Amino acid sequence: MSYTDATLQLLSPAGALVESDATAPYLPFVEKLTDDELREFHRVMVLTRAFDLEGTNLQRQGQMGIWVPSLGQEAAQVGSGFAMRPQDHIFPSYREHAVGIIRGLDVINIVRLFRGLTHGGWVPEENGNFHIYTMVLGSHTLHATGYAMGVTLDGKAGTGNPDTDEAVITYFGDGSTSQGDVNEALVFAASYQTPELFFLQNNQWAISVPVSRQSRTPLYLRAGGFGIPGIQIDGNDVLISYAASRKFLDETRAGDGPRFIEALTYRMGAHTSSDDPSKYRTDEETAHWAALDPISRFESYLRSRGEGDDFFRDVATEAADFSEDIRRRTVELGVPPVSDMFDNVYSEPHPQLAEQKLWLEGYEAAYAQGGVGE
Amino acid sequence: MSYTDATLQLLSPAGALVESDATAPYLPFVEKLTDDELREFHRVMVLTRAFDLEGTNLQRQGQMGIWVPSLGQEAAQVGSGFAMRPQDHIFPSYREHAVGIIRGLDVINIVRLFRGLTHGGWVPEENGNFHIYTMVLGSHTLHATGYAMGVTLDGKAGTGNPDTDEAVITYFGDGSTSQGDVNEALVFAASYQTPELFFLQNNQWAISVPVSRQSRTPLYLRAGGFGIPGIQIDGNDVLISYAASRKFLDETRAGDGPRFIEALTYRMGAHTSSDDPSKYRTDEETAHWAALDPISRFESYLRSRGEGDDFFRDVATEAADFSEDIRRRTVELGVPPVSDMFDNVYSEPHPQLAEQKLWLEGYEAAYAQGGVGE
Amino acid sequence: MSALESLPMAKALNAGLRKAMQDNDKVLMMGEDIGPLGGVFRVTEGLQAEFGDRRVMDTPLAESGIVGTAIGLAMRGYRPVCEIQFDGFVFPAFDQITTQLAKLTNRHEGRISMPVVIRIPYGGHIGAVEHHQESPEAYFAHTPGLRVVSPSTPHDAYWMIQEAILSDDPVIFLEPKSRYWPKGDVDLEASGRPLHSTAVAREGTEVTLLGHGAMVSVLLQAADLAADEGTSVEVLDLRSLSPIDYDPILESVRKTGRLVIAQEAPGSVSVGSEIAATVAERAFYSLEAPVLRVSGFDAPFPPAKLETLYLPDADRVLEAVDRALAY
Amino acid sequence: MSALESLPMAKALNAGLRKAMQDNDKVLMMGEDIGPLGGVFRVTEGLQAEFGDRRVMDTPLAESGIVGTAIGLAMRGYRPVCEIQFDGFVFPAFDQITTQLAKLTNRHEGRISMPVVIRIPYGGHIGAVEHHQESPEAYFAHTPGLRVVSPSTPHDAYWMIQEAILSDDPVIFLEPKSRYWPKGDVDLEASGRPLHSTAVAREGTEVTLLGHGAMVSVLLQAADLAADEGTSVEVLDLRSLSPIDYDPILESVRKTGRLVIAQEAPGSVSVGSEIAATVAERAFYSLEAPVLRVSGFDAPFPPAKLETLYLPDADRVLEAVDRALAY
Ligand SMILES: Cc1ncc(C[n+]2csc(CCOP(=O)(O)OP(=O)(O)O)c2C)c(N)n1
Ligand SMILES: Cc1ncc(C[n+]2csc(CCOP(=O)(O)OP(=O)(O)O)c2C)c(N)n1
Ligand SMILES: [Mg+2]
Ligand SMILES: [Mg+2]
Repeated sequence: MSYTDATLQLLSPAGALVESDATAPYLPFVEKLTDDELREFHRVMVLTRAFDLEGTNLQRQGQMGIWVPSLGQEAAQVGSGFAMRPQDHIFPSYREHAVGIIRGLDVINIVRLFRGLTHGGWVPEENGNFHIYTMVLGSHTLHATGYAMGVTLDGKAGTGNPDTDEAVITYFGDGSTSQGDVNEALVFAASYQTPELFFLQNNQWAISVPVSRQSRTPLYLRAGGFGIPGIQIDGNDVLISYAASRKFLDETRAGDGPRFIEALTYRMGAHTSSDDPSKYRTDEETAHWAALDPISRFESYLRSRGEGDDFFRDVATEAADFSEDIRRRTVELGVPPVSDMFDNVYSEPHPQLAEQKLWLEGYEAAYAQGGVGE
Repeated sequence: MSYTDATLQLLSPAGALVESDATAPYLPFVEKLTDDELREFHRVMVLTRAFDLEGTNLQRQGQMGIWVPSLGQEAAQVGSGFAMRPQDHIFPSYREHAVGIIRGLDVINIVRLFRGLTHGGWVPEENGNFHIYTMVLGSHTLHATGYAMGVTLDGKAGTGNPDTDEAVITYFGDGSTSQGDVNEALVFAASYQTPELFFLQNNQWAISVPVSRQSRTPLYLRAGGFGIPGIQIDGNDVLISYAASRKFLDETRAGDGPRFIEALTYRMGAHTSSDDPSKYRTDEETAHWAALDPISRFESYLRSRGEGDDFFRDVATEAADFSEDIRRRTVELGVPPVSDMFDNVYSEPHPQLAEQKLWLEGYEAAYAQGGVGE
Repeated sequence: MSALESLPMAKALNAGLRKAMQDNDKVLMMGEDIGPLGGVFRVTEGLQAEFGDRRVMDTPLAESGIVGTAIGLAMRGYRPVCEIQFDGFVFPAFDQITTQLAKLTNRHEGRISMPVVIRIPYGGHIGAVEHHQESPEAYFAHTPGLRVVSPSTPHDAYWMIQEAILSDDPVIFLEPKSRYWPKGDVDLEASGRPLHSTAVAREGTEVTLLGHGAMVSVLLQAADLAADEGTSVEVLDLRSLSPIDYDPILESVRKTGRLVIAQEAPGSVSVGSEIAATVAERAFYSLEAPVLRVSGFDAPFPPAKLETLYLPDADRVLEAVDRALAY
Repeated sequence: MSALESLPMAKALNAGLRKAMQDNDKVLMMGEDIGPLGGVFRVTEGLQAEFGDRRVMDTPLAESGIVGTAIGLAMRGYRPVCEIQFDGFVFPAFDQITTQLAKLTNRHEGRISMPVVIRIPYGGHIGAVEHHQESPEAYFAHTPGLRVVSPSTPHDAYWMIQEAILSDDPVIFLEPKSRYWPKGDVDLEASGRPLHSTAVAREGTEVTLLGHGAMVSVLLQAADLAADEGTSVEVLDLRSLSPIDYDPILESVRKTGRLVIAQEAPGSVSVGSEIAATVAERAFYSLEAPVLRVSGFDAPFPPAKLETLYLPDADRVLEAVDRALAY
């Protein structure tokens, strides 16, 4: 699947601004962006890619059990990530590393997750309201909707003040749109008119299954059937991702009801480090999308605006340091205490589990062998 | 919710034929109907209502544990029921008594179900391919879709011969549209382009919950978002129910892919005999819909075509006999054998259950007391 | 001095829910037909009128959606109480309950809590159609991260629902629907015992009977009949299915040497299996007879006209008591 | 004479599936990524190439949809084999499995059959993320209408998958994913035993060890270690979790007087609980020690780095053996 007529784009693959009737409602959001903000877009996309490549290497070297790359999807994530306001809450799937970086998440926590030290890794409160990753596809979209229902109950949306009104954004993939939960989330969101943006990253594949198996009609149309306005954007264009997300987030936080964005992008890497894309997709296809790479496209745009080599060199250097830092801290990560297995299950005391914990401690003490490290 | 501009109607509430650009594609199907066929429409609607009233009485008199009325929805069911061809398969919810009658189901089996003698009551093969009722809302729509996938695999659809090509129709309610399963059924149907008609009876209520809680946009639009053509019809107009179903069934059996119909109707009675509508809806609303009664509307139409009193009297008499017969056979129904509890669970021998059956038989033999009848 | 009021369990639950909503405005009710209708069993009757439709929500018809959005509301600081209309309709929500609700605290390394209560009317004896008479407790009692309780009396119902709502952990609250209507004394002043405790419903010396929910009244009936025949039977009300409070059970078994467990659910891989296995292990030297289980058969709950044959009754319990005594 | 071939379990399953598809063209494969990719564990590798994408279907990404449409296909006369990608992802299909697949034959008064197989790679030992290492067998073994089996060797895998597909009842087919790769001899001529039978994996006299799936190799390892210390241990491979073939278990226990059950699943309300309860009842006078269970803890399966502490290993099994012998 490639772009349709309906696909909104602010930056051509060559990096030129697209001014048309279709883009008119979105250009103003971009015009408001300062040079520094535009530089930030580039900077985070590059940092994210560096983190991603480092993650892939670390996994290859056995430092992580699995790695889930975001390679190729940086524009969709960075644009929407910068469109959020501080008070907004994000319910990601498991690939939104760039959004985590934007929200101030220390990404070593993502490493902790994929290294097998934790099933989560962080709490949203301390990390820019960036919630933890969810592995059961689509189930988090209902959590996002419920959270947004709570925002409404608290009267924290629709007051007309964009600096305090809260919005919720949830990310999910093309394959996940087939899950009952995602569709039920659309039902509840429409029914309760939640302040919520559904952000679909259509990266063309659900592991080895093409999006055409999930739907024969563009997925942004799905939302309309539930009474939710939806649009389709070029997900490799960071500017439209920003502008469309900013527009929809501010509409939904203002009380206009939920919104839906389908960002057409491409998973340039494997689904995860365990995957072998050569079994199901062609080099031609990958090459086609490589030519649409979000970072080089935006770099051309910045250069066309007069941005010079120094900036790009500095960002590259920072990215190298960033990777280096991650690598160093990764190999230093210890193993979690045995108590994690028991103490985190319930918020209140649980005699049965306490007993089992006690038994294991006694057993471990008695038998030197067995246990961690083995 | 009442009719929208999009609502297709062939018979005005007064019973006059509506000829317009909108109805043009549907009128030909009606013009092909013989007088006898039109009389059949009336006859089955009246028989169904009689059966329904008898069911309500029998339940009140303790002859059934519960009754699920179809009162008010006769036109939606009879029109679509007569639109089917002999080879078609029907996956009903639990309210489609009229369709059962049309397909040759001995409705005493519906009584057996609600009397608590069985969880099913019949097999489709021997009852015009009318499958059993499903109580878990929406789950049967996936069975219908899977069945329709099988029709395609068998090459029994899309050959171009409407007399042998098979289609599948599934019935469900407005509340059920919120279930994940119904939406997943739309995903699979669109993906595999099944020969299948989704027939939604929007009777305005899910027990005490109005359809506005399920959706703020007309439900027929839901289908379009999945790439499935959908229309909204006046469900109290038996002619449009017939014409639209006939048109869509023949399109889908011809291989054009799934179709969707939303029939706007009204549940004139209680949700079930256990329900108390006075707690949640007004007499005004019920009166409004009573004025749109499907049977009297169609009777006016027939009379306008010259149908005389004799016919209507004969049908009334037949309906009375029909009820009388049901009543007689209901009170004569015995209780199922204990063995039903064990022998029907598996198709192949199951030692564990056989053992438990043996134990119960021995126990029952030993202890006179306990068991059925008590 | 304590204020006793005679109430049926449905009204006791209604009073408990009202109290919980008055005490904490973060408490919400969600479900199908719980608003103007007051629930198909009228357990939430009048609550929407009193607290408004923002705190007592008739939701769209989707159980996964109900539990999934309740989770999101809990993340926002609310304490949702979800009503599942009937036992058999909890399964569309099973993924949200087992992979999300039960595990989110653990997934967050214990740093968030999930105060969500899921109320489920369960069990037979009401002659209803399929999916309306089941006992699904085993599925939840096997799932780490959940707490599972079931009251057998109006008094316990009034207090346990409030304690469940106060719990910072998810609680599956099983309401024995056949017990909704019989009245019982409710002490509005004091609960008398903690949420997760087994209670002695009747003291005895020769055999211990254990059950929960609607089975407790059956066991008490059996105890009466046994007494007529000169057998002294102790009856325990399990109350908490997860975690299980074993001390009173073991104490009783050490005294009587015999245990019969009764439950409506299919016996295989059931809560009864767990208790039988654990008691057989921990009271190995005290048992004079094997722990016997009287359960629903390993078949789907039958059509209404056969339910009396499926459900354990006093006679079937006594047959097991006789077998236990015969060892 | 019999044709022996040395195969890893994944390839044995692949061969069994191919054979079943060749033998009966009503047999279909459905699932996520089972086509060109051959499944994430390559169990269906090459099947789509050989049988086409109408018989080996990559479905939309929805487990309830997969099982629900498989039910419809079975009603049409097909014999679908569904692959659930990982144990933790079966729950979205739980409603279709428990309220529909398991009950439709009964609902039709025994007049239709439901020949659907649901393959689930399950269990730990592979260091994966959450939802990828669970053992959900208790949920299915408690559900009337289902059959539940799990092979522990490539030979059993090859035959049991074919027997499951031949069964006219729904079968939950649990594949111990950590055993996909080790090779074992497969006799392509004869199965040697029926689907629902417990097998003696190693004969012994003093203690009986019982387990299924990946646990069997752990038990055999424990038996070796015990032998070194002069203890003769019998190892039973459960193979069928529902129904359970008790005769070989009771026979063994009557001989050894001691039973230790090992399983990866949380112990509470588990298959191990059921067997412990039943054996304690039926072999009451033969048991010289209580039936002991070595299980996963009643906590969610932990992060990979802690899995060796969660999963029963030979040492933990032997600790229980020592306790059993100490009685
Ligand atoms: C309920 C569920 N089923 C199956 C899986 C296994 N799985 C993990 S990712 C994936 C594909 C997801 O595709 P998509 O939604 O498009 O997201 P993407 O990975 O492409 O970003 C699958 C099948 C899962 N995690 N959850
Ligand atoms: C999964 C599930 N949840 C809840 C119920 C209880 N219930 C039975 S009918 C009903 C309302 C159904 O409304 P609708 O789909 O509009 O069909 P109608 O009864 O109006 O024909 C409910 C909530 C059920 N049967 N199944
Ligand atoms: Mg994708
Ligand atoms: Mg309705």
